[in-house]
Amino acid sequence: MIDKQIASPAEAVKDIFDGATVMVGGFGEAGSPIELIHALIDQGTKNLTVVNNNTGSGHVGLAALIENRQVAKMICSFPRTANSLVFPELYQAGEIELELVPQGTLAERIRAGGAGIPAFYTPSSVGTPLAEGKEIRQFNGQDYVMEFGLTADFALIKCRQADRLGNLVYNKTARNFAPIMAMAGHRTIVQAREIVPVGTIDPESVVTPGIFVDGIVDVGDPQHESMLVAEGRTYP
Amino acid sequence: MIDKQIASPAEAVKDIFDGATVMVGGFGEAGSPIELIHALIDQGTKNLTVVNNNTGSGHVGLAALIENRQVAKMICSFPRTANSLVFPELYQAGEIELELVPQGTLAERIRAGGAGIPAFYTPSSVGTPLAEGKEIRQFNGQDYVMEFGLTADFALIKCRQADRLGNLVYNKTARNFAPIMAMAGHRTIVQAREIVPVGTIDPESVVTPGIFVDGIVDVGDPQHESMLVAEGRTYP
Amino acid sequence: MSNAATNMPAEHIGWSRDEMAQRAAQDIPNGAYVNLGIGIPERVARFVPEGREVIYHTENGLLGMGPTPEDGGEPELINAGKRRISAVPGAAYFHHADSFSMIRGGHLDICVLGAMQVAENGDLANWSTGAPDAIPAVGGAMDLVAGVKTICVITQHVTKKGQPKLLERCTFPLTGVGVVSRVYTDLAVIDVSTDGFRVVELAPGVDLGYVQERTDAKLLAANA
Amino acid sequence: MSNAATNMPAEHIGWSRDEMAQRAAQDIPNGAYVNLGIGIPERVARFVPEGREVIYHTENGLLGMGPTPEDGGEPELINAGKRRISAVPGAAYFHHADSFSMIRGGHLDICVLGAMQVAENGDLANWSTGAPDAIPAVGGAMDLVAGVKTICVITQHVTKKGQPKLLERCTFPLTGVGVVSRVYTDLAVIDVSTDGFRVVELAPGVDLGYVQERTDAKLLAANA
Repeated sequence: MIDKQIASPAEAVKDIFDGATVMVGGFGEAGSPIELIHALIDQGTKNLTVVNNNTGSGHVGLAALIENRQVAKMICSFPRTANSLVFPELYQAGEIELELVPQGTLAERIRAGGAGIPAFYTPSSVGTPLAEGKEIRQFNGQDYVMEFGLTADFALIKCRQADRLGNLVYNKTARNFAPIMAMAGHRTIVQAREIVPVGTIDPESVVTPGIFVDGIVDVGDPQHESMLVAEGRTYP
Repeated sequence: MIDKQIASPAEAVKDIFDGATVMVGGFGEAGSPIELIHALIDQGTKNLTVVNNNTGSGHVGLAALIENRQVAKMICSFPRTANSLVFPELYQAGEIELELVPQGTLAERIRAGGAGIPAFYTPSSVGTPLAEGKEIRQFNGQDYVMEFGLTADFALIKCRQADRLGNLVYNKTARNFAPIMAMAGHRTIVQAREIVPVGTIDPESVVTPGIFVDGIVDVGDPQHESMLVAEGRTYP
Repeated sequence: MSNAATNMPAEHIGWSRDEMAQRAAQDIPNGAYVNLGIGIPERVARFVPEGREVIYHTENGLLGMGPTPEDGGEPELINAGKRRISAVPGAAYFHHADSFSMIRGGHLDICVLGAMQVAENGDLANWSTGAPDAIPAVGGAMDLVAGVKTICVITQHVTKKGQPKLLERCTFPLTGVGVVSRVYTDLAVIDVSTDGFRVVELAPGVDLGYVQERTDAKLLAANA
Repeated sequence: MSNAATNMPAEHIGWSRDEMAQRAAQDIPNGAYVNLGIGIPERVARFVPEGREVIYHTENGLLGMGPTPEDGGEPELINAGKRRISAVPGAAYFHHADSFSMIRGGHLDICVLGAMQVAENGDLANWSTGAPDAIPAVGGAMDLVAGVKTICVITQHVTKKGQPKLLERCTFPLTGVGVVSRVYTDLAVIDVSTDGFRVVELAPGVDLGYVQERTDAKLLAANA
């Protein structure tokens, strides 16, 4: 029998190694797998390259992972937001690397990586500093920039429901990057608000089929980043 | 108010012009928008380029459109199947053009066209006759072939449920090419088994958001190609 | 030209922020698929005339964005500005690659964005001043301007310091090349035409000369 | 070498079709994601040993394909061979681009295909004889061999006319270059090693010389 359930966040992240590339789901706090990130902080894995749209907020979750000096490089589209305190300081001190990617290009690179497409052309960023040094090519008289597919050693995501096979459905705009990161992660770890029996999720409504998922942890009552930030919480 | 409903298949296809490129949903009979195809036969539009995985079967639906000499060129992956009689004969007589594309490349080209990606690289077909004359490029020491995004003037597809905004859900493996053709068609026409009030389809389960859909025709009790073929039916 | 602006309290002349949003809203037709940027652009949704149904897209994965929820909303239903929102009946959720396929693939009709600078050739700069110590952040702006059929800008005509934002050429790093169709400022509605900026409409009490003084590019009159 | 084969009634020696499928099924581990080609490969699913849960993918948009339905099935639930199928609990439907993302992206573990020819370097030809008057048709074969982690072939060792199908080099147009890992024929199980074809297992009553006579490439013994 196939059973992808893992007992704890700590066990789920135990194979993540120093220097790994880790995709972390979420757009702001929506979809952020905060318990998995905290387990990664507990584990102390270093020198990570992290792919996320942002850089976290306050001193919890992704921001705390960065603050704990576990992240060598961020690949993201918008590294500063209302409550992002940690990344800007480290970046200005030259202590963390940044690869800035337009959000749609980031999404497409992740999707391409998961779909076995090594490179593609996009109109986004043509004529801007973010296209500098990249191949520009014309199709039908218009300029496009070549971008590379992006994969990761691990993807950490969050979902609303999962079954033991790894079929997933999400909650509203918390879906965001999770389905494509699940595709692009060589090992995809999911924290699920609920693990349901096989057959519960309508086959017509599965968003991430189990083939993209390697491990599932039950986190029934996840923390909310904005509430932790509002309370002034820190991690660890 | 937005209302994409159209009264009849005849009205739905009336803007399709001679020489148009038309994507037609379906894999074999599953998902084939047979009533829309028959309306196109009634209309007599000529010199079409049709994109479909196959070439139809028997003397109804897509096969009948080809038999009626309305199709100048097929872009497909598998132009012959058990009951495909029409295409092979015309092809061997040199009366219809064929662009043969591996199925996954066909799907990705359609998806790319709908997603604004003019070209991408794929490992499929490298080293085979289907890569001849195409650009080969190495990424990470492996060869890939460049393929172009594919769009169409029209897409004709079939779904299980639609609402007036054009949100769609499909039925089982009849989904196949429809969601990506809906993206790649400049004008996407849908025949729906059922048109339901807005709000009926769960926003988490919408497969094709209405933005990709231009017209919806209610075809409550669609014909099944295999039954028509078994009965020896022809069209018109 | 720009010095003149500093002598005037700009907030007393021309359109308010809501009036700018209201003016932009008049140009959004029934059935349009629209993406609204953070700030003044977000206000446009409040002013779309009765009888028009407009579908709002937020690039983090929702078509059918509704207004700010009265009950405070929920942390997993947010917009691109990370503010809590609602979803209208007939909404659809999707992942980021699908969302930007809508954008890049030319499926959205109108995007209304803020701007730091707009050039008379339609170039837009709205993500970075190019200052060496700034934290660069681009989000979805470059994808939106590259993909959406019509790009409109809503912006104050000049910066808080009175510097013109409508220029012959942008001096800040670009977001996109030749992408802007129309600019709604507190002083005027201005089209980017093949001949440059063309004033379509002036705010009440504002004349062409007044707007020209606050613009670092030549303005063409509507009927010129 | 090939002439010898025509003198023997091949169906009386070696494994039957079901036995070939059964042998291949032994090599499919628990938890594998598997795509089975049309013909003998389809039969593999019937023989997977008890206690192993295997998920079958059909490239027209279903993960979790089940057996032929006893009630005759329905026209909108079919497999890649366009035959009516069922779906198991825990199945998922998806569109063609997503389906081939699974394939091309390396997410499927095993694909079992038929073959016209297999070369000792792993080249596969299974879509066209290259005859000038043939209607070319490729389907998903090129995507499967390019993307799936392990490609296995099930085929009769020789053609109906007794011609070898395992060769030094394919003469038919290729489906993929160096893609085949293992071949299950009616006579033997043969790996494609860096040194060429290596016989892993012989069918009952068949010896290496017998297989070699029917093969147009050198066969290495299992322990060589």
